[in-house]
Amino acid sequence: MSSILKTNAVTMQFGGVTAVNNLELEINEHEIVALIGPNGAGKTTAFNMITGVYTPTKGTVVYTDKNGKECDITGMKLSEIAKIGIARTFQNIRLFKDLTVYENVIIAKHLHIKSDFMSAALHLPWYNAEQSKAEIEVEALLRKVDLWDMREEKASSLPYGKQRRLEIVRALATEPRLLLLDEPAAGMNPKETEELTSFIKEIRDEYNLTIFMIEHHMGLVMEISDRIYVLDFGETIAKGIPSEIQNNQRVIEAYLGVDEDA
Amino acid sequence: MEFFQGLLNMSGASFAQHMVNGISLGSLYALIAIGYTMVYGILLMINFAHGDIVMMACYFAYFGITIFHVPWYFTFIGVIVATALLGAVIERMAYRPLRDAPKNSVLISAIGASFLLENLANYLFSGRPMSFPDIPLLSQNIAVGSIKIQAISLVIPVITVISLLVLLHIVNHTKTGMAMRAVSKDYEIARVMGINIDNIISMTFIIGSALAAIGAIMWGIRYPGITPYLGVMPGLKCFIAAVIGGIGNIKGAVLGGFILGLGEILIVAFFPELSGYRDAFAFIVLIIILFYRPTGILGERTTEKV
Amino acid sequence: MKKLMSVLLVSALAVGVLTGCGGTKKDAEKSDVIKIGVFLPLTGDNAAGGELELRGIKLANKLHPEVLGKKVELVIADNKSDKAEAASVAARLIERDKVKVILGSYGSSLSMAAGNIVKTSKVPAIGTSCTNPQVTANNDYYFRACFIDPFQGTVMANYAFKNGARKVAIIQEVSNDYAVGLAKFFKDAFIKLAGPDSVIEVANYQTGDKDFSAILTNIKAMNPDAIFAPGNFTESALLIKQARQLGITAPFLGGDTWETQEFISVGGADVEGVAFSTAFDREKATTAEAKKFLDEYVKEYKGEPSALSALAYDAYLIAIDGIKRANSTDSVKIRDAIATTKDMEGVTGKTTLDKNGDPIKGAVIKTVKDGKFKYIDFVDVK
Amino acid sequence: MKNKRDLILSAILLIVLFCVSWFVNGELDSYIRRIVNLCLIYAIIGLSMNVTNGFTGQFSLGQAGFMAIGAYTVGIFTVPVELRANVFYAVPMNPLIAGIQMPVWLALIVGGLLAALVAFLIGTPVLRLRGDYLAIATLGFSEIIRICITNASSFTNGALGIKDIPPLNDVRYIFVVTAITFAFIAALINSSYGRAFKAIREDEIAAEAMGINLYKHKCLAFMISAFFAGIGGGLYGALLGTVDPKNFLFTLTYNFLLIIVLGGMGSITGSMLGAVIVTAGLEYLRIFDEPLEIFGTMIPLFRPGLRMVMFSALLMACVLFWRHGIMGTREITWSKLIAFCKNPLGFFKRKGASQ
Repeated sequence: MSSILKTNAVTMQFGGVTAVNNLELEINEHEIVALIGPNGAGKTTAFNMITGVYTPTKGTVVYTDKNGKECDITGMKLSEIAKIGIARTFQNIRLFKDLTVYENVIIAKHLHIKSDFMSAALHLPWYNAEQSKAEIEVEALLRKVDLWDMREEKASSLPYGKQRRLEIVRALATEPRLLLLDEPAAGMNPKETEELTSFIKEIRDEYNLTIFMIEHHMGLVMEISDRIYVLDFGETIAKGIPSEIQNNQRVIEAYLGVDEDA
Repeated sequence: MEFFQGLLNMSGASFAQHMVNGISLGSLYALIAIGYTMVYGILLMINFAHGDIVMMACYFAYFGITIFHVPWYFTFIGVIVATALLGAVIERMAYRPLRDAPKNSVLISAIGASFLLENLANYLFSGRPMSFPDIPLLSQNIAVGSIKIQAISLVIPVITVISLLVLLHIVNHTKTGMAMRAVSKDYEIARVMGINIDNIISMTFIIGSALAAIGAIMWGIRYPGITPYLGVMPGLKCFIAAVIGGIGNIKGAVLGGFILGLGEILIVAFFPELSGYRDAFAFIVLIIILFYRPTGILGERTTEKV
Repeated sequence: MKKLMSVLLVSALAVGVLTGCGGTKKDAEKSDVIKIGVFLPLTGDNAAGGELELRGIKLANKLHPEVLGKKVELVIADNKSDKAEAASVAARLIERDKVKVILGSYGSSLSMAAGNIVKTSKVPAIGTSCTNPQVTANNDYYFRACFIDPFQGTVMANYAFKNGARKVAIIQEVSNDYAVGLAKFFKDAFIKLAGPDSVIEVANYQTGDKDFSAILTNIKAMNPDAIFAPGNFTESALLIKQARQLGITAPFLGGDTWETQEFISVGGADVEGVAFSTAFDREKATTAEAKKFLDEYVKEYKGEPSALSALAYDAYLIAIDGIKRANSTDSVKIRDAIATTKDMEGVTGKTTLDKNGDPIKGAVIKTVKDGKFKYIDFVDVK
Repeated sequence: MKNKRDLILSAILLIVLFCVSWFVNGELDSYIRRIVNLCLIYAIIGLSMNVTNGFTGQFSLGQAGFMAIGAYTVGIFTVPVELRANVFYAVPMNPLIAGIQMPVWLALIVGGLLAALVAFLIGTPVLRLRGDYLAIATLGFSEIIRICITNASSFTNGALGIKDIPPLNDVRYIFVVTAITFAFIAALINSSYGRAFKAIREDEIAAEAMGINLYKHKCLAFMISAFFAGIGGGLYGALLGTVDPKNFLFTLTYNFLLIIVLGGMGSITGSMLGAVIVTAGLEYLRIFDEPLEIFGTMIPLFRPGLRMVMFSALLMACVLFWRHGIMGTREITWSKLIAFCKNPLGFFKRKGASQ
């Protein structure tokens, strides 16, 4: 299995505070990797460094594109990251609230539209071709994840679980190879979580994705992830397959410790 | 080189005079900018109407002294009170209903308020300029060697510093001030903590407008022509001053005011050819500052949470 | 619900426009009245001038209410000191109110905005105090009652030279067409008199500026014999005030806009002794019409009439005179009659229009003394 | 299928409207013509402003400046060469441009392009700003543009302004330009780029995560907006027949702000409605400026100035009580119209419910 994403000793400091210290990740193609840890461990910061929201204070992020070429994407713009095939969702859902489900998803196809705004505005043939292609794909996608019936609904009017799902679908629509999910199960009831679990597996195989996710819901994590990284106070305190993590002393301490405080 | 003629043949005397002019103008800008920055600091919105509140205050003073013959010191107190009330009313009418509305709506409402005040003044007092009552004590001239200065120009910086200190005291050492700072940080939390947001914000507007009134009086004595559009340019420039210094930061407003005032004077002093472009100067500085330090000279940088 | 409201609002307004705003005056074609349109800035920057002129026109209408046995009805419209407005208002006066002649406006640019409209719809217009030569230039339908800037500029240049000024500075309100035009003509004329480098500085300020200390300090260092500062009376008054504060003693010269009470009330003691050219003064009130005007004006409005009122009064007289001689209510005929106006006795002397439609008349030079405008001199056209 | 129907209907409407404009041009008096022309021109500028403020959610107040650029381009290049000496009597026209004369349509396009170019240059520093900072900065730029025009006498004739612009008040001409603008912007908004703009309005970070390059798209929207503002300004100048810097004070922008707020930020058809209501409305309100007599007694309230008070009060009321304007972000579509015709009351009930 060949690696798709590598981080070499990336560190993020805000003023004096070190949010993430010497993080060494390696994610291989077609894996589902989870990043866990107590609150404030720096998980989301790690995500933000990978997706170019923050530029790491030091260290590099290396991505292997579909032609197997390694490229340094440290501090690359978020939009560029999306273009090379890394999509992400957000901890606090960031949908285009006032737009319809359909619009939300088809917007994601914009980065595959090659024609310039003039030909788009004048609806010239080559643009129309691209456009209808996009429409077909979106329809297929929405039918697949059974959101098609509510395509005309405003995103904000969807039930919570569906909103989470829509955000993932929107990310999928950018046709990524690596998908980063930031707490996809947050705030879901057991049933929704069930669905989510299978949904993630499903899309991984369907679209042949690599998935890297932050998640608190241990049930979910243990069930689907191939490997797990554990962060605490910005340090990587453990990594390995679920069974190893489950009975890793430091991890337990980290969590129990937090539990006591809480 | 002809262009630098201004630089070359400037005598010490005129340079000193220019500096004096600059400082007196700067302190005037600073005085009005404080009001701006304070409202922004709490509400995080531009009170576009601030300049027009200044204008209204000038009219109040005019009616007090010229029409009703109230002695000026009483009038000024009255003006400050009246203007403070006006500010509160504007807040109540134009801003409170939009407390939870998107920022742009508030901005539009602010523009609307300023536009309304101007047209109202135009309608009520007609476009004909009125002369701000002359107060000999303050408008007399004082000569220091070859340097001429108006008494008021000496008073203004003092007033500015006083208001600065008073304001700093209010904000940092009083209960209201603490509440204000709480509100400016996050008013949901403040609300939860049992602070009455509406009162605090009204308070902010009252203080801000009172400052505007003081500024207006100083402005009127220095430049005694009152028209409905009097407030527009000072309004814009003082806002710019506030932004330059770091909006929301009271000391910054003063700093910005002086930078702007001195800058405007000196640009004309050194490059007389550019006198026609003088008003553009403020905006150019604004844009440069926003480009290199979006939060102004003394404003602290902020990063967005994702 | 809102949508319903909106639809209602839309239709209401639309209907309003087609009926209300247009048809407010149904009696557009009553045969026993002749309508004269008046478009003046009654709000905005130029409101002061506009009001003074309106007084003159109303007075004239009071004293000369009839022509050809018909009643003269004034249709007064405000152009907000704004060009787009001026154009709409002019069109409205012509099309809606069917006026035969238009009087106005104070401010050359406002008049110019209406220029095309009066030209194309063939209704003569008589400018009251728009002194810019461009107003009547290649427009057969625009005339005026006031002298023009080239003449005014020359007059002031001569005056300055006569009083011993050899190097002058010019401070112009660079965003004001009137000021820029006048400054140019003054400069040309003065250079002709006193040599190429007699104008030592041309400084600029924008309309609405309040602080002039910087340019004034520069000029003080050059210490000119006189300062020519054409511009709005408010700005000019503040300018002079600050000049005196900075200890500039050189006399200030200006143009006809200064002759408003506001100029004195804002400028106070500091504007004493300035000199400016204008069209009219009691001292030169030679004609019988002028006497009548003065008495009536004082009765009606208390206080001294300004040249603006006098010019507006004359504009009305020119119109009436034209209609009388045309002996018709046909705008084109009236226009032809006005074009041949000769020795029309008005308040500001006898008016004769040249081929451009500009009057050939002299200028009065006034100063401010003890808070009043005071006659100094009269300069006739040579 | 549905699409085809809409196209045909739109085509028909267009033809009908064109005939109307033909009628207005031929039959109605020049006052009505002027109002109609102003409506059309304001519609163009309202639309242009809606592209940035309404669809991309970037609150810009620079419209007056871009209009000025367009208006001056038309002014400078369409004045007949032989008249120029007479127009530029204070400072002779700069030899670089003294000889160049263009037909109006060309001047309009050049003006639009110039405005777009300026927008591009301004965009670099300004578009990084958000909310009120952006507003004040763009406002600043429009003032800077005006001040430069005032001072660059040899090109713009400074404060004296440009006179003798061949007047353009043919309603058909202006209607066609408006129609093109409307069609172009409508098509753009309904294209992938339009959706990208909306995405930026809704959530910049999410939009970026969707691979949308913020700066590129904001700048694009800003330039398109400027381009049409330039065109609109050009027509405005040609309609007046004379331009000077005072025409383009930043307060001019407020008119268009009212138009888009009233019509609905982010609604094309809304802008059209807004333009008509505001322009026609302003004319209508004129009766408030005229003295009013009821039973022979003067109502002192009615005197010059009241109209503008009403105007600004309207803007306020609109923001306070009617934040989404007439259309909000919705559009009048053929299907809605048809639904409406089928069952007017039910239509509004449904709408009422959905709000």
